[in-house]
Amino acid sequence: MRIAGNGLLGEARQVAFSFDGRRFTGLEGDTLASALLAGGVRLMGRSFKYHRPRGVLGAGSEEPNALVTIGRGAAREPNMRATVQEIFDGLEASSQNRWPSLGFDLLSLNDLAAPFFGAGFYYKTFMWPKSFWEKVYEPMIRRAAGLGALSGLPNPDRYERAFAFCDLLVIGAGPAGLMAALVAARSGADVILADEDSRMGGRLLAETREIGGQAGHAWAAEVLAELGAMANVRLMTRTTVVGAYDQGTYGALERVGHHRPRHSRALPLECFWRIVARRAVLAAGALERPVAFRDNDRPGIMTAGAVRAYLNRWGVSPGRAVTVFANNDDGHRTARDLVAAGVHVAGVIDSRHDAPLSDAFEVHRGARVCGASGRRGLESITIRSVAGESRVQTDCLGVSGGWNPSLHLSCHMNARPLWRRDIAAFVPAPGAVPGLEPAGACNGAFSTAACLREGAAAARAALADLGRRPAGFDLPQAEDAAYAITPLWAVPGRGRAWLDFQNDVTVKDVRQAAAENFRSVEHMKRYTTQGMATDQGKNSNVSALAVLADATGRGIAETGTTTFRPPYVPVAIAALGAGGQGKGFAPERLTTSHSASVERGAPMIEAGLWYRPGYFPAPGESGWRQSCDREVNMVRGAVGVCDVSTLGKIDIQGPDAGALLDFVYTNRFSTLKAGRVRYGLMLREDGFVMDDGTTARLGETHFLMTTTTAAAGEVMRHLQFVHQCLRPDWDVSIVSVTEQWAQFAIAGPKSRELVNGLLDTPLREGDWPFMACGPVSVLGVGARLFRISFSGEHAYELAVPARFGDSLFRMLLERAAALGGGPYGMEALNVLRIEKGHITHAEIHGRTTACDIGMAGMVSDGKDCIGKTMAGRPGLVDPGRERLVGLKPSGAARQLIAGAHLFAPGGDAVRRNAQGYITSAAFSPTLGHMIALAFLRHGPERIGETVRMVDHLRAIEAECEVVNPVFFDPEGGRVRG
Amino acid sequence: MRFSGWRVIREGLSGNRGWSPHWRDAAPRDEYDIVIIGGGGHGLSTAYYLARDHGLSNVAVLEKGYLGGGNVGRNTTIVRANYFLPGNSEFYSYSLKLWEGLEQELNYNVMHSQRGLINLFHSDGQRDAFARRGNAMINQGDDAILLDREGVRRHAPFLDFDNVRFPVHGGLYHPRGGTARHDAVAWGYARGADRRGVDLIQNCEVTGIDIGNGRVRSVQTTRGPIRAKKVAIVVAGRSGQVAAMAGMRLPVESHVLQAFVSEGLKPVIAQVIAFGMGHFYISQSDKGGLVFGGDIDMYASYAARGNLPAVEHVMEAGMTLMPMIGKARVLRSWGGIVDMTPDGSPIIDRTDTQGLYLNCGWNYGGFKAVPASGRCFAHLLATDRHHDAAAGFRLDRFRTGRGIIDEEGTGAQHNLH
Amino acid sequence: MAELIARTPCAGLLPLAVGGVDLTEESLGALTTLSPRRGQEAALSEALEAAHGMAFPAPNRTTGKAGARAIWFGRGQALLAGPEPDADLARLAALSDQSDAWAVVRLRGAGAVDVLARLVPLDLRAAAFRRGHTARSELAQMMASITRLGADDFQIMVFRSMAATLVGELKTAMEAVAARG
Amino acid sequence: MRISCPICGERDRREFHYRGAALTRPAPDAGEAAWDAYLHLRDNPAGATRELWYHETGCGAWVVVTRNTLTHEMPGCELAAEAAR
Repeated sequence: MRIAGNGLLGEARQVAFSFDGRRFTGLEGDTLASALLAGGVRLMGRSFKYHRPRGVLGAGSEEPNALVTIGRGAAREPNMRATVQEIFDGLEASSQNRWPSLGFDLLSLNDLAAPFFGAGFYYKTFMWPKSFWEKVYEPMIRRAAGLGALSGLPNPDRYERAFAFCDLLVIGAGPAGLMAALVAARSGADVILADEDSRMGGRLLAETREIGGQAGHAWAAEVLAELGAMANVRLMTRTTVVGAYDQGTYGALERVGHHRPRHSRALPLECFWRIVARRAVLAAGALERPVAFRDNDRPGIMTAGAVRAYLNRWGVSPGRAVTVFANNDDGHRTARDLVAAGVHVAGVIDSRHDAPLSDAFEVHRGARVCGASGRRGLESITIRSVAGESRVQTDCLGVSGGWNPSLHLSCHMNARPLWRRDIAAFVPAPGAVPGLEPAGACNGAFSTAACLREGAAAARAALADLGRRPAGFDLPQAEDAAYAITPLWAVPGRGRAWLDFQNDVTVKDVRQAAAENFRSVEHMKRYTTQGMATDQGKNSNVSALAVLADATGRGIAETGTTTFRPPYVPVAIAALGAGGQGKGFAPERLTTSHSASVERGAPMIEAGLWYRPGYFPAPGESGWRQSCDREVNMVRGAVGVCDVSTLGKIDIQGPDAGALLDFVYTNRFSTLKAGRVRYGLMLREDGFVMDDGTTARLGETHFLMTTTTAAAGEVMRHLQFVHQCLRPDWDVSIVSVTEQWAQFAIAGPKSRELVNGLLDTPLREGDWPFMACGPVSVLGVGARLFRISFSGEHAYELAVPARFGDSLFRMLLERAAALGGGPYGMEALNVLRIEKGHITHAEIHGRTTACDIGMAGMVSDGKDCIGKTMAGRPGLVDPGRERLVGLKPSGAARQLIAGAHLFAPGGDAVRRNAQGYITSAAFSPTLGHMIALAFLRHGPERIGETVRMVDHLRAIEAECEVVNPVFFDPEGGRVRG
Repeated sequence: MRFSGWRVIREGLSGNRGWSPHWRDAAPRDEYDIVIIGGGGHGLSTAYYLARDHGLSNVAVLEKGYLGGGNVGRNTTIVRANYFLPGNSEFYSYSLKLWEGLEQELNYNVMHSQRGLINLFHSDGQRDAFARRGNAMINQGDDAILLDREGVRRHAPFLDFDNVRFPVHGGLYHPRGGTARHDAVAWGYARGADRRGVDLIQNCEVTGIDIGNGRVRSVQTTRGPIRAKKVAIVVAGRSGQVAAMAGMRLPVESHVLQAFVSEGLKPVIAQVIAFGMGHFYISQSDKGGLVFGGDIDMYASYAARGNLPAVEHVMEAGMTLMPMIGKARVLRSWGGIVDMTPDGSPIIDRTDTQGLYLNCGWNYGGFKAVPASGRCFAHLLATDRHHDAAAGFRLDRFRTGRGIIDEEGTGAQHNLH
Repeated sequence: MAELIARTPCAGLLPLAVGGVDLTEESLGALTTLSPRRGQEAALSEALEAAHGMAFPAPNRTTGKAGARAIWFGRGQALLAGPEPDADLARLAALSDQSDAWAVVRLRGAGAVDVLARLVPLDLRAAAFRRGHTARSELAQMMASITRLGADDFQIMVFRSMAATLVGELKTAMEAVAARG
Repeated sequence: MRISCPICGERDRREFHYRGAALTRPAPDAGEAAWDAYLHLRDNPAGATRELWYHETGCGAWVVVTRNTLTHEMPGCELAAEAAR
């Protein structure tokens, strides 16, 4: 219920929203949880395993119970914390993991079967009969498990990522964080202050304590106003720092759009920040922990600090007759604040015999809560003390088992926290994350004054590291009470007492795990699933550890903790992977002929990052094969044009350019004459083939290397490695010029005619022999012409500055048409090269040697080169290796297919008999049958033999004759003619 | 104690007070026939099969931390037999057959779920490579089905087929592929080994290996020296350090591989799906979390934690492939230390030191190997002969170039995977 | 007679204005990478000064002015933007014509830094990356050259083939920044 | 993770390509053992290591990074071309 005059929302606007279809009104500034509590709703969720009715436990992102689904359709968000979700007009929230309704959930039957569902029960059963696991048990378990549901539809929202840099990152804007940011900012440092909440101030917003004579929240507002006006400060609200990474990099999630209706699709829902900070202050505060007792999961039982937060910040009392159960002084403040607000406090139960007494409410010293009743909402609790058991009617119980510092980020680089007996809690280990200094409650300093003090000190230390003089400041006065606690983890007794609320792990489960020798804290966690729920054990790990320590007769420090790993709070995949959806996964590279190809209806297919045309359908053609066959015939019979700009082009210049090429290619280039081109083979240092291509000598000290499209980047890196790391003494420069040139293959008997139509000085018969190159002028534009051929035809490659690529391509096609030619795509290119036995990365797939592809002769004897030594290993020169051959069908079955394996005729198609496989296959319109390139054991020695091709997957079998891999024009007359 | 549904009910009715330890905490003795260094999946299964197949139970497993605390407890739980090169093919095929009876064998529910695995391809070239792989799987006697685009759509309609950077052309479906509950595998083998008399010794770190006259004599540990006739090194990411105690350098570099799990969600992904263009693989656990991962971080590391560029790349791959997972939230990430070999395939072999044996180099795929790795290694330890199924995993293959098993074709040298 | 028609990398894609930020295509004239020969670094710088009026830039810096600028372009490399390179330079450096290899855009206006911060892993704070500073880095996975021309004024270069991706990524970021208001 | 490129200053790891241990390439006739050691065998230290990275989307320099594989601290980074001399 809303308490008039309480809280910080003031005269806020009314906001209408719904929960499970029921309409509610809250105030602007409410979370869904505070608004529902104000509306009298206590039941907000169901637990994971037993489907127990649950209410809100806390008031922050660590909430394990009040998880809801927000929105509908593709935009719906499962597992949103009601304690974080701000309400806005039109917000639709619904409960989850229940059927048919939150109030009546059939799977709560599980709760009755709880004795059989103890820790690890599933490891011991569901094994018979064998086939039932996939068919019966697993589907049943899977349906029952899980919390919310994804929509199953593509994410419709925008997410983004960004980078930020600062001198000091302050994580958390409570008293310690505000003080640290203030000191650093006044000293001139670039400060980012990031806070998870929608409003900065931390616990100052939830408490009634004063700072410097004014209300804590007012002091916070004053500091924030000052910081907000400074150019060197960036305030990031709704931003959770979720991970600490190397060299001062932090990941942070900003909730940009969750708190408002989505008016603009351009507005990202979330932004994932990579913040690089030279120093950081961790001021993440602390989380209150519950105490385990029988049925301590009833809706209405929450942390005492959460009760204060709802009361003091949102002006809501979660109950009408509130009780408090504590083992420390802090819990008593809840009772005091409630009384001050006029709420009835039905008693404070304190397990300590020396607990402070009060005039305003009854204190049960040395007493414990040992039971709670009220299935869908708390009705009463049972108290046990030396005087015996008694019942207290109450609809809300605030529990304080002490506070756990939020030290999670300090563990992200593997540091283990330290146990402090005086506060019965873990604190960050010093130096846990380089450059990160903990301050305030996350460091175990729980009084307001100590927080301010530590925040200022941490800032001063950071400033000193940054070489900045701290500006003067006064620490304001604040409460500095000692924190008095006597640990109480679990109240002994019958029944189930919850530790991990969401995963339904009870004290009994932990004890049973210990009895089964899952005594290591990691074993216990994995066996019971303790701490593996959406809160990652924030509410329960320390208590569970204490129970385990007790069960195994060890101390807590000796028992150790599990590891906290990023992210601190769960982060949407869409945020971490922002930009990846759709086409954003990788840049798209378009050739200059892209538009013209698309206009002609060519399907564009991915080739690395590039797009290349598959084929160019002509009117009346019904499929790719028809177009492909026509294009092949066109090249063989007239002329074809193909954009080959995607091949890597590397400009290599300098006195040692020849030496570099000799070293990276197996064959020699220093002897190549200017104006000539040579084919080169490149090995990796392990002796296997890396890439191939042609290199032209443009001048005495100037070469132009061509790489395959796929390996362009790798080759560039390799050349730089060879130069910088192996031969830095060489005077050579290596520059990529791939993008400078639009380059077109012009292939076929009429290629010279087509080229000559464009050249300002036409080529004459006898000029430009095969493998010649040089500068030419195309319609007044400086260009380069290479007499090279991948198709096996008389062919050229013509390169012009890329700005003219589109224009030249269109012109070439227009003129080719007049000669009976036209464009050809990747399909025809592939057929043409298979006919000629030319290899691509289908053959040089990383496991083949020069010998395997019949190029052993290309490894020059007279010089060293990369890969030469290792290529000589016995296993790489074994003639029994699978080596390149051609195949053609020799039996009744005429189909060959890539990916099929080869066997001796009559042999079973099993692994032990496998002799090779097909890498490339195509129908050759030139030859009128299918042809294939394959790797076959002892291949070249077996020309003329018959082998059996089997493709189990597509049920294709054929007898094939082993032939020379050059199917067409093996003498090369056409290419030279 | 034999586990069964009746047992669960009987114990439930009597307050679950009758459960006993799954294994003893053994104290180290002075001497064993065989000392296994490393209490992970491979070490525990080796111990189990030494006792089961060869009757050798004077065996100790030394674990510096807790059993199953290494990669077997932090992986993406995928079990498959879809390799295509000789050496790997027969081994993983054998391993999958062992998986298929593991629950009954161990009397422990490791939740081996043969839900099917789909490797997607995105170009004709990839299709051909996967066809070669699928045919090799069938040659080996395993199962494979080549799916076209519509075939993939029937299994996984939620993939982005229309507006995606690398469209799905089809997939190689491996119906017997799936997942298992990783921790349970370690625990099941531990319990089985323990019941057959093997000593499982936790919190016992090996600090030295004593060798005399070319023969292993004993190991030094934080709990004192232990003599052994044979010593087996099965320490995954720590292989380099432990081998160095025996004066060896290995063809192994240790890297960090991250993996991720989302919050629990109602069932949405039925199979295991792997994305060829983006080093991304995903399945949904029985608890409802999406379990997924990608490539290694690409730098040598023992930190067991990764950095953001690798994280972001995995998430981008997920978003382009199946944008319906965008609103699932990553709950937890972790990093395992993986022992990368030059060719990406493992080593199960003798060493030049008599009595010293090596099982390492599982790269990023050791989990599915656990049953066969242990069984083949046990065979080698007990008989000094290589098991047929693991005869290809020789240590000297890099030096000689014979039998290199480079599934990815990225090179038999480091950091090209 | 037929004539080849030139087309710029961002033809049909730009200009673009979203919120207070403008994105336009730049035409810088000739682009030539200069890689000094061994030991000729100083001589090249002098020759560059003599021929084109600017020194060879130090790493991460530019020299010259609009119309004739030398942009540091990576290890041992500068990009001469504007004039055709003086023939004399070829004695001292390897020259590669890159006039058509790069898509060059200019991002201007309040919020330009915020737009770039969504795409580029560089520290763009005014004190760290001043006017005249340049960097080789990446923009949404694309190799990029980024130069600060003014407080809210940047020149961005990526490979020509990626012009559409560049514009798409910048547009998305510009919209997101504008939507935040 | 950030790497201090000697030319560009501190940059995000995503601009770099990793190669691995910085080793000296043996002479062609150094023998099988030397080549095996160069290409395959690794110290693989849990601690300080010298390794090669390439500032691929940055300045294009190959650098030798001194890094701790346990903590990822990087006390040093120099140009490979200078380290090799």
